[in-house]
Amino acid sequence: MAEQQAPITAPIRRGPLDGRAPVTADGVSLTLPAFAGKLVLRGGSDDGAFTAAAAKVLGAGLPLAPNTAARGPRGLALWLGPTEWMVHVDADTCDALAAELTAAFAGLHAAVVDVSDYYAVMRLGGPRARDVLAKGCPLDLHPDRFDVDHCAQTRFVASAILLHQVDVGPTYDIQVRWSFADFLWTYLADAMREFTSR
Amino acid sequence: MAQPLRLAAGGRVDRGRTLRFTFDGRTYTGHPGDTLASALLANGVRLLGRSYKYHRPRGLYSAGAEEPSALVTLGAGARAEPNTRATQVELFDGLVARSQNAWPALGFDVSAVIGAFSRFLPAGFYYKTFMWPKSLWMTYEKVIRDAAGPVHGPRQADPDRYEQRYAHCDVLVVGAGPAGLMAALAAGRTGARVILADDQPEAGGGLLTDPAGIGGGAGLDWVRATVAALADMPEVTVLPRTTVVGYHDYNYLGALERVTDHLPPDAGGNAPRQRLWKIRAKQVVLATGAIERPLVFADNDRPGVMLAGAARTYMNRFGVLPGREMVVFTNNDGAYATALDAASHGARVQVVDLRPDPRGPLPEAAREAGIPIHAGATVCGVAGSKAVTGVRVRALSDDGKGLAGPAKSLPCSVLAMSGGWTPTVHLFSQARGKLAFSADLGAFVPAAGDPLNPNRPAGACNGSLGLDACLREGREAGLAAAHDTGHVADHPPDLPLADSLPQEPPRLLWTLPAEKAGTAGEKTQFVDLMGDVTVADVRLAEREGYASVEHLKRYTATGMGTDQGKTSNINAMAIMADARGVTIPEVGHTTFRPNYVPVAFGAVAGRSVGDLFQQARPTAMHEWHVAQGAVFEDVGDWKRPWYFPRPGETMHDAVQRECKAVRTSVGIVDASTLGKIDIQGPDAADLLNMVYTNAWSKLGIGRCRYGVMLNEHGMIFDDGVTTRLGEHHYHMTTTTGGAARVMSWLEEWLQTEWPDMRVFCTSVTEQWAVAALNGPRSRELLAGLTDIDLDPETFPFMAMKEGTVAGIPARVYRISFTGEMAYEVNVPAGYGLALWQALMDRGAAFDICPYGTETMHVLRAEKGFIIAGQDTDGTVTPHDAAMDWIVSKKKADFIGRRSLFRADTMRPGRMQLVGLLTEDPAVVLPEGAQVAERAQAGQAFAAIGHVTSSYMSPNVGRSIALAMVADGFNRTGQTLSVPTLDGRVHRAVVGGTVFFDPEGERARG
Amino acid sequence: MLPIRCPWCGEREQTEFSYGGEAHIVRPTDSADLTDAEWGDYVFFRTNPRGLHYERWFHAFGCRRWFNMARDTVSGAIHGTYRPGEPRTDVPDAPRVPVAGGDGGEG
Amino acid sequence: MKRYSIFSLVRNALSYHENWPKAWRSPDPKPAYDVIIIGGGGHGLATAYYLAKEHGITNVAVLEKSWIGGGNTGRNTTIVRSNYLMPESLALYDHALKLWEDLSQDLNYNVMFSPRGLLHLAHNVHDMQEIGRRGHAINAAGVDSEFVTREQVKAMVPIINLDCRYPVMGGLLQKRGGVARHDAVAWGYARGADARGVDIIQNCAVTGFRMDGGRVQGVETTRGFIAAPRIGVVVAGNSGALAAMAGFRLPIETTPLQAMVSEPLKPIIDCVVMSNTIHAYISQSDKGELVIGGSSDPYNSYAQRGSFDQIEHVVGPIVELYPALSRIRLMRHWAGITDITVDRSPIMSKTPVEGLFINCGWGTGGFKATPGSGHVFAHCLALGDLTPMAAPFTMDRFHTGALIDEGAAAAVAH
Ligand SMILES: Cc1cc2nc3c(=O)[nH]c(=O)nc-3n(C[C@H](O)[C@H](O)[C@H](O)COP(=O)(O)OP(=O)(O)OC[C@H]3O[C@@H](n4cnc5c(N)ncnc54)[C@H](O)[C@@H]3O)c2cc1C
Ligand SMILES: NC(=O)c1ccc[n+]([C@@H]2O[C@H](COP(=O)([O-])OP(=O)(O)OC[C@H]3O[C@@H](n4cnc5c(N)ncnc54)[C@H](O)[C@@H]3O)[C@@H](O)[C@H]2O)c1
Ligand SMILES: Cc1cc2nc3c(=O)[nH]c(=O)nc-3n(C[C@H](O)[C@H](O)[C@H](O)COP(=O)(O)O)c2cc1C
Ligand SMILES: [Zn+2]
Repeated sequence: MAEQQAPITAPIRRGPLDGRAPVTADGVSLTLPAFAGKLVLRGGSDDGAFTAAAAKVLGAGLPLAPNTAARGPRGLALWLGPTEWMVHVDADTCDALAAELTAAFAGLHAAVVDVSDYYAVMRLGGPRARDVLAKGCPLDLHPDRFDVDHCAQTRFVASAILLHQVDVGPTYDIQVRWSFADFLWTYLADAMREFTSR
Repeated sequence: MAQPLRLAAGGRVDRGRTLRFTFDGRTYTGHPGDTLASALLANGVRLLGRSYKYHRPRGLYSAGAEEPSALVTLGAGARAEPNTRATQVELFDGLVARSQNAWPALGFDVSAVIGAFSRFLPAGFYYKTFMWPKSLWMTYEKVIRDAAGPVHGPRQADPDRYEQRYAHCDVLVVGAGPAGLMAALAAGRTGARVILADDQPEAGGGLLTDPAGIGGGAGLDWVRATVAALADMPEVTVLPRTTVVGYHDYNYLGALERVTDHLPPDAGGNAPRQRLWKIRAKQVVLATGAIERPLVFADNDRPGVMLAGAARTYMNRFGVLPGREMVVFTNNDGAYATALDAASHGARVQVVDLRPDPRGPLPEAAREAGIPIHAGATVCGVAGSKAVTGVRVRALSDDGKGLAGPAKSLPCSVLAMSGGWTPTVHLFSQARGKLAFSADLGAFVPAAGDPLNPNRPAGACNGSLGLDACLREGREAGLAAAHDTGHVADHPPDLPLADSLPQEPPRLLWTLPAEKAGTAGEKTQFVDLMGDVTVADVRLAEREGYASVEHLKRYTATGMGTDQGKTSNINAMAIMADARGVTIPEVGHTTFRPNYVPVAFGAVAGRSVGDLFQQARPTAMHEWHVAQGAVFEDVGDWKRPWYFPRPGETMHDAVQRECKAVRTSVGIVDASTLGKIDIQGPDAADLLNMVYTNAWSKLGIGRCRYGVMLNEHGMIFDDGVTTRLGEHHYHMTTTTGGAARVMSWLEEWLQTEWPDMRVFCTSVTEQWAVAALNGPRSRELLAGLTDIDLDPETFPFMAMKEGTVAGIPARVYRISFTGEMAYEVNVPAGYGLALWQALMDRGAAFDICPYGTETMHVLRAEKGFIIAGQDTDGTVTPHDAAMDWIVSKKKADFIGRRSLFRADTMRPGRMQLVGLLTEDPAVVLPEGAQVAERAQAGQAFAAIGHVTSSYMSPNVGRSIALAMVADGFNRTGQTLSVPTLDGRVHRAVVGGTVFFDPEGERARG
Repeated sequence: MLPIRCPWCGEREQTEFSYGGEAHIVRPTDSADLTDAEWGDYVFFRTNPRGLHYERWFHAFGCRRWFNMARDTVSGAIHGTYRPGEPRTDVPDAPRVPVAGGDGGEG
Repeated sequence: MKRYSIFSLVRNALSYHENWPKAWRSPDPKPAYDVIIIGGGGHGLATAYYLAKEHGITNVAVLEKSWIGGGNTGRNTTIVRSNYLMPESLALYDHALKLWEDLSQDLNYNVMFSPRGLLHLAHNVHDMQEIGRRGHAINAAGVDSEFVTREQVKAMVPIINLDCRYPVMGGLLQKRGGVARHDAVAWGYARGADARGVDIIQNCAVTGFRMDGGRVQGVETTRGFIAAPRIGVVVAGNSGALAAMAGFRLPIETTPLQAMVSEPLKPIIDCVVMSNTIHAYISQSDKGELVIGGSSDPYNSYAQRGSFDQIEHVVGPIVELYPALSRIRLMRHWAGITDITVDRSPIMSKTPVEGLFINCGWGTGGFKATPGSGHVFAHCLALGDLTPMAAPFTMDRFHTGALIDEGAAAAVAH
């Protein structure tokens, strides 16, 4: 039955925000960072075998402190919960890393789930980024409270977001579900309008 | 001069620029710095509106947020804004305002005749009448409704934008008068994060009215220096034009910033009209000041009667002399300052003081200035109706309850009165603070705060009226608040010296004797101008037993207007206390509730309206659906194609065509919205065994199984197919609407009830785009695009394989919601559109038909598959749904199991899911139609059930329906009646729920 | 809107959470032996106290963890939150007041 | 009782309203009554009124902890309708609606019942199915209800935005539905009951029950012990607390529900409009303010205050559905504490304590039931047993499983 036929052209992978032009305003801009592979790692913070296995593959320990992110040679790991991390990796190496992690977790109560397409990431940066975020995000983002490589799962108006501060700009990466991405982008762009001159 | 009452100098207005505005169509001028109220006053416009109930002429009463009288409609068309206090509107060029509640004209208002009937309209009169004849009530009511509202609202959509933002601070200071400024300065010096909000465009509070000195210089210089110091502190945010409107638990406060209201329409650029701040403060300092109290005497509502402090504000802040002939009527020293200032501007001033011998420094100064003082006397009448022309004054009896001596007439154009000051405790009280009655002030003052909402009242808000006390309390409160957030100042600000004159106590006479005795006199003594409530009304309420303060409020509507009784409540309570012969604290006060001042709905809604109201969730293939002209259905937040009409097709046509195509060739449906959960861990099967009714232990790897979830009541709440991907690895699907609920449900049980189960659940809903091929040719189609071996021997129904489809890594599930041979192709969402297009391209040869949810529903109904939420409704057990087969008899437990054995769940005769075939195959029963054993057209009947799903099925060649019917399983073969609202009664025969391919061969094929 | 301290993420606004009803209700494992009344009590009847209430919350927009909270249903005071399996929070006499400085998360 | 009428109003106007009698007395409690009703809300007062009027039992006291009508009766959005889905509820609420229709005349107190029509909007296919079922069920029972088209909705509510985020597809109209003046209902019943001899005792909180061998003997109150062999508890949000005093639990949780009013306007919305999908309920009072109700706060509370995010949750949808109201201002918002059952249906029941009856669980929707609830409950108290109309609503249903699940039809979206 395997009357196998190659597709005519290579399939195109798209994100929900593809083609969006950056939005800029005085002191703040909204852009699309490069597409990243995304893996959810599950395992216990207190399960030494798991954390060691993860650290070994990733080349750096998972961030165990709540609301923090840690960068390692293979990617960026963000704390999501006591048994859950999000790892952002180069899209091309994602499958391989997932396989390595799965292999390393053999025999452990741990899991690797590919969610690369589930979420989209947009980047909000500039001195006014905090003011824009404050229009929908209830977190206190004062630099004394939320700094570079802090992250938080929270909300922006109705959307559940994963917020990660990338630099002191401040620049934030905001991860959101595919189906909410367009809405969130539109909302953020609207929130920036105040800072545009006509 | 264009503005007859504008003073030549002084005040905070910029006389260098002239602004034009209209009121009731007439053009006037004013200056930057004016409010609409001050500008109208400067122009000598006194009559500003008509009262709510009696249409009495009304003018300006105050200079602030407490204004009960001068309500206008601002702007026009879509921007018309009714019920706007003229005192709170900053003047801009081109401002348009109209008076309210008057027709045809403010000066000649026909409804004013109502005033003549006022004696027939006491408080609560409508409860006593309009009952006969009963049939006329709706007519009466229409008249009442038309008469009641003061003004029409706009009918067009609001063109302006409103924003919101969250803010966090250590110390929020409300009010930028001397107390608030001092508090902000002190807190700011500690390095604490401070927000200072004030509802006025500039800081200063009472100092804008009272040119008292601070620190040896002018008070306003101190204000300027303080504001500048605050501006230099990076952690301090000063918000002018920002009213704190609500104080909610845990120091969560709402503040409305009027960002561009002071600018002409469209002059604000991209800034919003208003912004609602949602502030979480660790500590709050309430420096909201105090509100002056009116005195209650006959005709005290006439245009020209105003609060003494307001009169002074108009002079000192706005450079407007309220009138050249002024009578100041007071029970306290403070109002003498108004008299002195007016005299200094050349007005002829006299003072009427309730106290027999006022001797404080201010009265003495008035005496020195040659201002006549009528001590121990009261105003007992006001001359003039659309504007005050004079007042009648008589001596008071010693006890203050009667009049003595002859009446004197004092001509005047303005009567400035003061009954003392009421601390603005609204926010304190909203924050659950307890109030105590201060006999000295004659007002409720903050007594004990609530620990939930740490705050400190300071200054006049705290009952401390002297400027020195305001500064001192502000400083202490600011330092202490900052301290409680862990901040201490190295160099706290010094307490500046302030000019403060000692004052003698006021004479608190809550009602003043009238010349006419009893109700006749009391019915023009206004307590609440907004609601036209008089002393007579308050006494009537007492007489009739509406004597508790809350009944008083509701029976007379005192304090229920847009001003919420800021000037009137205390007087009403005091008069009730008098009527009842008890003290004011025994009467008590009503509950202070948000909003402190009314807030536009638009500001509360913020940007989440219109396109930003609620996300519309698209799937990865959405664009394609749109391009193909799909009609969409809202399912939860999702947009799902409902059907794909071809040109000229009705919905019916399209659905019939789609339905046929699926069963004859192949159809494709976007099933991406189904919930999907990745379940991993050694105990995963145990979890499934608990949350599903059937058994999961023996499911083979690569095999799929349908499951039903019950809540603990035993009722179906979701269903879906779960596939075993690996030894300890499952992929669960849920209904579209149930996705989030099921995910939380699993987590809830895992985390709270079975923490020892080793299972991880991860939502993967949108990771996967799903294109489901359904139809006899689906295998053929797919075969050309995949490397997966589709041989039914190795890839049978209810199995899953991984491979590529159209070159895309895919999981293909052989599951079917239509009863056809079907392959649900799951690919990472990024490839969803590519997959769909490839399937469509390839499918062209098979006449592939894209179909929507409606066709999906018809097809599944042909097979008798339920939709949880349509055929079941939260009262249906698996047994009721004819799904006994899915309930394991062997499992000792699963969620909801015990409930299946309760008396009522085992009762025979429950509603049960059956098929219904109408006698006339062309009749499609309306969904929801009720089923009867026998019914006659147009008559009520005992329903025994209802139609849950009903369609014209092109494949069965007739209409089909599913229904929940009492004792349905035992009625097979019975003919039941289904009356419809058009008056017809259809007959339908009860049968099984499967209408098509009862053996289920097609799906397995 | 309550400020709720997630035992993992720290203090967050209530809109990040969903409420899960009374805490510490153990699901009977011997349900088959229970009378209809006993079972009904478990499913439907709650203490609904005026005053101290032990209740469950779910950090829906955050770490997706369930936890318990002690709250006074009259005063509104939150006395503390704790993880499932931990003993009930001791309730001091005074309601909790936001503490000076550090109301951050654990990280 | 001196009757109210246009004539008495005119007559009293001539004497400057100085001779109006008290609408109800404020007697001191007697040591004992035949029946005590705890709770001076609409339901308690109506119960007392019908006990006296229909059953001749007049040695009755209504004990109210603060002021009558100050509970949910005085803080609700006053929507009156009977278009319920389940036959048991439909019967009960329509019984109430029929009493509403003559209530002003019966009480000789104008409760301003205004059957101006009540519209339920449908915004998606699921809503259409839901109103389809409800409309048919109601009609089957002989109660009025009609389906209206989108265009008819627009004609009834000109300021509505039919093409909002979830476009209006149609609606279900109950013409006999409407609103009434909440306070007047409490006061009218109080006056009517008082005139028939019932003692209405305010500022008298029940603090405990005195029991003997499983039988109730009377109540402890802040004004002393008061004896009665038969006692009805009608305290809405406080039902759990009273049940606890009597030693039993209820399948009820008490949660805040908020409502709000705008500044007054001339008529702009002439009927009551409800939308479940957009979460907005609105009507306009005779005084002109828009009365808007929302969804419950999600957690138990006895604090009579709710959180601001729930207010936002309601106002956003209002502006979405009625964009012209954006510039209209929100004047005041407040909360009541509602007694919510699992199946969203009330409880009228005997209790484990003999002689003690309870009427509660009306939750977010019992104002409309006030006359019916009082009427039926009075009958139960007079009889010492449940009447057929009350029988399905006992607490037993939470054991047998025979819930009357009004939330049902709106269950799950597919
Ligand atoms: C915001 C809101 C909106 C609503 N909207 C609607 C609507 O539109 N339509 C509708 O039909 N229903 C609505 N409801 C529900 C409706 O208000 C109630 O179901 C109904 O008013 C309950 O009346 P009641 O007499 O039982 O209770 P209540 O009016 O609450 O009366 C109970 C009384 O018992 C007293 N009491 C309590 N404890 C004691 C004690 N220990 N001793 C003595 N007395 C005590 C209380 O003080 C109170 O006065 C709404 C409710 C709220 C809160
Ligand atoms: N009889 C008298 O002599 C007398 C009486 C009262 C006040 N005063 C004088 O008035 C001043 C009182 O000082 P103070 O600082 O206590 O009060 P204040 O009146 O000077 O300042 C209060 C400020 O708070 C603002 N405000 C009120 N409620 C607000 C809210 N909800 N949101 C935002 N802003 C709000 C007001 O607009 C005002 O600007 C002193 O100068 C005092 O001497 C004198
Ligand atoms: C139908 C209805 C209409 C109301 N109209 C007004 C009003 O016009 N003005 C007002 O201030 N309050 C109005 N209220 C609210 C009351 O002032 C009060 O907030 C409510 O009865 C709750 O009582 P509480 O705030 O004293 O706790 C209204 C309440 C209801 C139930
Ligand atoms: Zn958390």
